[in-house]
Amino acid sequence: MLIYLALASVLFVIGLHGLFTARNLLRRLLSLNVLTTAVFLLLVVIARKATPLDPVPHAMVLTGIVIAVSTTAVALALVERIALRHSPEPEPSASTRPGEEDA
Amino acid sequence: MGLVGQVFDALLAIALVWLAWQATRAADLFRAVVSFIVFGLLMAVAWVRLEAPDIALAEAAIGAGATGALLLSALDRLAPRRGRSWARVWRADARTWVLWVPAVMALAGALTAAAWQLPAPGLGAVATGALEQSGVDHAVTAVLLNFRALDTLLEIGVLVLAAVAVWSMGPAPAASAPVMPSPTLPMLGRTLFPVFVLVAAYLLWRGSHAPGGAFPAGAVLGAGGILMLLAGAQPWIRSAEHGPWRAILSAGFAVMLFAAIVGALAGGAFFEYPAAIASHAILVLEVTAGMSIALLLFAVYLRGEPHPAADTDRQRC
Amino acid sequence: MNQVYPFLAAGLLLNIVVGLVRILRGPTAADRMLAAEMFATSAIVIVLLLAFVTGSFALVDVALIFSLLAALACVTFVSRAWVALEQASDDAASGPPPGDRGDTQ
Amino acid sequence: MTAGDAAVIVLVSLPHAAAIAGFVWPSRAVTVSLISAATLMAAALVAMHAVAGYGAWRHDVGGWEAPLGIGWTIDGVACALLLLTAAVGLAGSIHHAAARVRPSTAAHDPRYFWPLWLFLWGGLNALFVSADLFNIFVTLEFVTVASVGLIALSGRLAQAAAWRYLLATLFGSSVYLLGVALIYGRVAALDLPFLAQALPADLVGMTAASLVTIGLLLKGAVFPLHFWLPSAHARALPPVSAILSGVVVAAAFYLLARAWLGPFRELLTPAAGTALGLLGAGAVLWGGLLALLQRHLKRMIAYSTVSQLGFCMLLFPLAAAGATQLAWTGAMVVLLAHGLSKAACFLAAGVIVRHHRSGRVDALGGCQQGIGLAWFAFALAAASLVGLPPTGGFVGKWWLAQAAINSGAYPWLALLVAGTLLTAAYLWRVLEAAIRTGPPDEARRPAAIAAHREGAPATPSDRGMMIAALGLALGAVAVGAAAPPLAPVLSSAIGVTW
Repeated sequence: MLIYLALASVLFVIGLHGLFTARNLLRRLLSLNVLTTAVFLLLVVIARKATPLDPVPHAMVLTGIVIAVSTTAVALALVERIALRHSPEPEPSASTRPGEEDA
Repeated sequence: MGLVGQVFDALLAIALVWLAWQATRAADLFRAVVSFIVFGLLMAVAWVRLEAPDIALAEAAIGAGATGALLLSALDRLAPRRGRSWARVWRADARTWVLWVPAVMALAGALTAAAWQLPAPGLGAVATGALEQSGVDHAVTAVLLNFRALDTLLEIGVLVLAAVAVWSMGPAPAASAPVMPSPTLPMLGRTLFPVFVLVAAYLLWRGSHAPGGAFPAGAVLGAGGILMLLAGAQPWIRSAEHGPWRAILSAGFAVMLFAAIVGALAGGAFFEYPAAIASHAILVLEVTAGMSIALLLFAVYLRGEPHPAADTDRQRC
Repeated sequence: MNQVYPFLAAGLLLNIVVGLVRILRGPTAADRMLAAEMFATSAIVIVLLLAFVTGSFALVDVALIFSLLAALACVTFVSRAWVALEQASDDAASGPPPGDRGDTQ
Repeated sequence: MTAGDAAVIVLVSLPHAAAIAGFVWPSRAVTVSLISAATLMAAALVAMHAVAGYGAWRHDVGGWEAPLGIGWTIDGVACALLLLTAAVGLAGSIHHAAARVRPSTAAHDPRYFWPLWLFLWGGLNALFVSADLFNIFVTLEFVTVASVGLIALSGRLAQAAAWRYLLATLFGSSVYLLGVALIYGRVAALDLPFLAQALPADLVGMTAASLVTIGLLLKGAVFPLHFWLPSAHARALPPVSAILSGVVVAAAFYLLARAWLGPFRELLTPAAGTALGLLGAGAVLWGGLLALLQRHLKRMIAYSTVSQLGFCMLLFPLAAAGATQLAWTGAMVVLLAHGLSKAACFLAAGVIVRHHRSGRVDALGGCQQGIGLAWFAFALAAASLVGLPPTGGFVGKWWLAQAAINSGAYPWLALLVAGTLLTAAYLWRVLEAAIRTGPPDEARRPAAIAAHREGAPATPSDRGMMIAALGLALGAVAVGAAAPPLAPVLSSAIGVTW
């Protein structure tokens, strides 16, 4: 178990480091995901240490994974919009909203 | 597994640390994303080692699968840039090695030590004791859909909310034909999609008495939808305001909310299913939640509001 | 026979660790993606071996999902990311594009 | 099921149901939203009445008791914040419905406002009643995604602000969850009142407490972790700014207060209290100073949020010094009065900026014809923010000051006075600009805009928006009258040790 605890803290630190030093938006998002995974790992180790095996942290991590994918999706959508704004030639599909022609 | 097990864990930890480092520091973005996908894959193996097969299923399906597809697809829109070369990253960081590494080691060590001291009493016994009244045999499913059903309701809510938020940011990028015109892709999609559906149904059925259940099932089904989309199928979710898709997308959340309120009206608390019908109620919730998760993952993957169907009017509020 | 399985699993994991070099080195995006696919295959076998060692057959489901989702990652790569990345590396080969400041964004 | 229980279930589930309805039938969204907003207000009043009449109670969700299941605690503070959310939500709904943003003129996609708005409301309601640390994490994420969606709605400039907000707050969530994991590993419980009995004040408890606190400080934008707030709050639509500044940030402080006076009560030593109080002092002074330096009205109001929440942080040093109950009621009244008046400020600013076609403070002079009500609402809200006598802001700060005097903590009293003066200074700058008859730099402004501005009559749309702002400002004043008799209700909080 100790090795997984150490892994969790190393992953936490890596995520922290990436979050604060990376400049690229996507890489910061990946760092944040690594950070969250480290916390999940700690929860699962706690569940494993308990006797009998504790299902509650497992359920918490399952909930957390779904939440993480939702927030990642929202963040990715934001990153894409921000990147499009900075790119020299925006894609034509993004500049016309549906229904804008009847405005 | 004894010593071999220790070696296995150590190798796994080394690989995970290396991949995490790559995912956050790699010179080019594609390498970072691939590292992250492999990171998710090996995390699933770690969950298996930690006797958490439910999480392994979810991580394999959602963490590595759906997130990986999302990230890879985002790459083609984020104009790929050449990063700093690896040597330069190494050299630029050399200064910080002296300063940061000791601090970081201390922090990691302290965290590990603190976590190692945890007595971890756990709620295993309490949960097992309550399992009989929960209506399912598998403890994790019981926690998710009965003991802590409110969390699950709000979690599906977050997914619905994510779909609404992503759609609100603008239209989906034009459904471009696959950049590599290949006859294999549509065929692959047609062949694999039924398998995805079959596996999803199987996982859903397993959920009541073994690891599995709505979440991995929904994720697998959603991944199947994404596969069809990638293989060149037109997205079948249309943004018609009065069409069925928006209602179907929010159905899982609505049904759970409805179940919670019915429980309250039946004289109990919010989400209190009468013990007699608990197992049926949970089955219904699982099926709708699974379907809903599948469609929502697909909706989020569209990365914007899908284009309105050609035959509906564009009336707006 | 069962005694061999842990060794096999550890050996396959070692295989993955060594294979990580391909992700680092590339040289092309396709090499990296193929390495990832190879890891997925190895992970499937590892999980199956663990299933036999621990006798918990729920793990077979995990392997099943691995196999399906590996296909998804591969298809995403082929249909979405590959050409964009190849074009970018062609640009880089024919001279740095204007305004390319490396990692900054 | 009692009326109180029914009211709470309505409060938690109706916004979600209405949000789904608004998503599925966008053309009916306005009607559905306004009806549910009014219903939610009524339900919040019923819940408050139930607490005042029969006392606080616990609702075990799913019928499962504490360590295994999730509990709701419905007590005085929770109901006060539910009421605050309902007031800001109702006024914001009226404001947005009255603004009648047409698709053609909007920078954003108007069909998505209502679902996101109602989801945010529902998430906040679920947050305020929840007594479970992990459930609070889920509701926090819910609120985050809804807030980010709402901020990003207001156009391209806001998207960068939304991104910074999202990253900061997701990081806060992860740190919070790490703290929760440590607590769970220590005592295998997540329920706040349960933990108040069970959590020992050892090293693990201390680490967990600091992690939970850092996470919540990030979400509450407490100095020095406030960097994300001003641009996010200044760039959003007026009702969105109102609810973010008035309620969402307050939610983080509410959780901090419940955690530190509940499970972490033993850890609230004078040193820990002083550390938290110093963060508050930094927020009051730094936020106030920056508010004084802002050129744009909405940015100034946003910095004022950073500053005003600093006052609430004084709860911790004063509670550590022994004046717990007085400091608690004082901080909660400041929180409520701030929520109402800050929301009123943002809603009024929405009208003012629309009328003058400029958000710059020095361009606000000149003809105010037709928007007098908006200025009246702004002035009333400003009076409450400063803490002039009959208002809620006054009562809250008075109780905080009394707590400081009772416990002999005079430096905090000095901070209260200094912060009040700073608040008066930056708010007076705005009001003074409005009173000025002629804009000082007429020549510098494009002639077309200047010509358009003069004598623009108030439209019915303006009137609806101004009434919404005025209602909130009057609420902030009314808190001053209602707070003294309701003080015992406010200090009914399950799981809080005095």
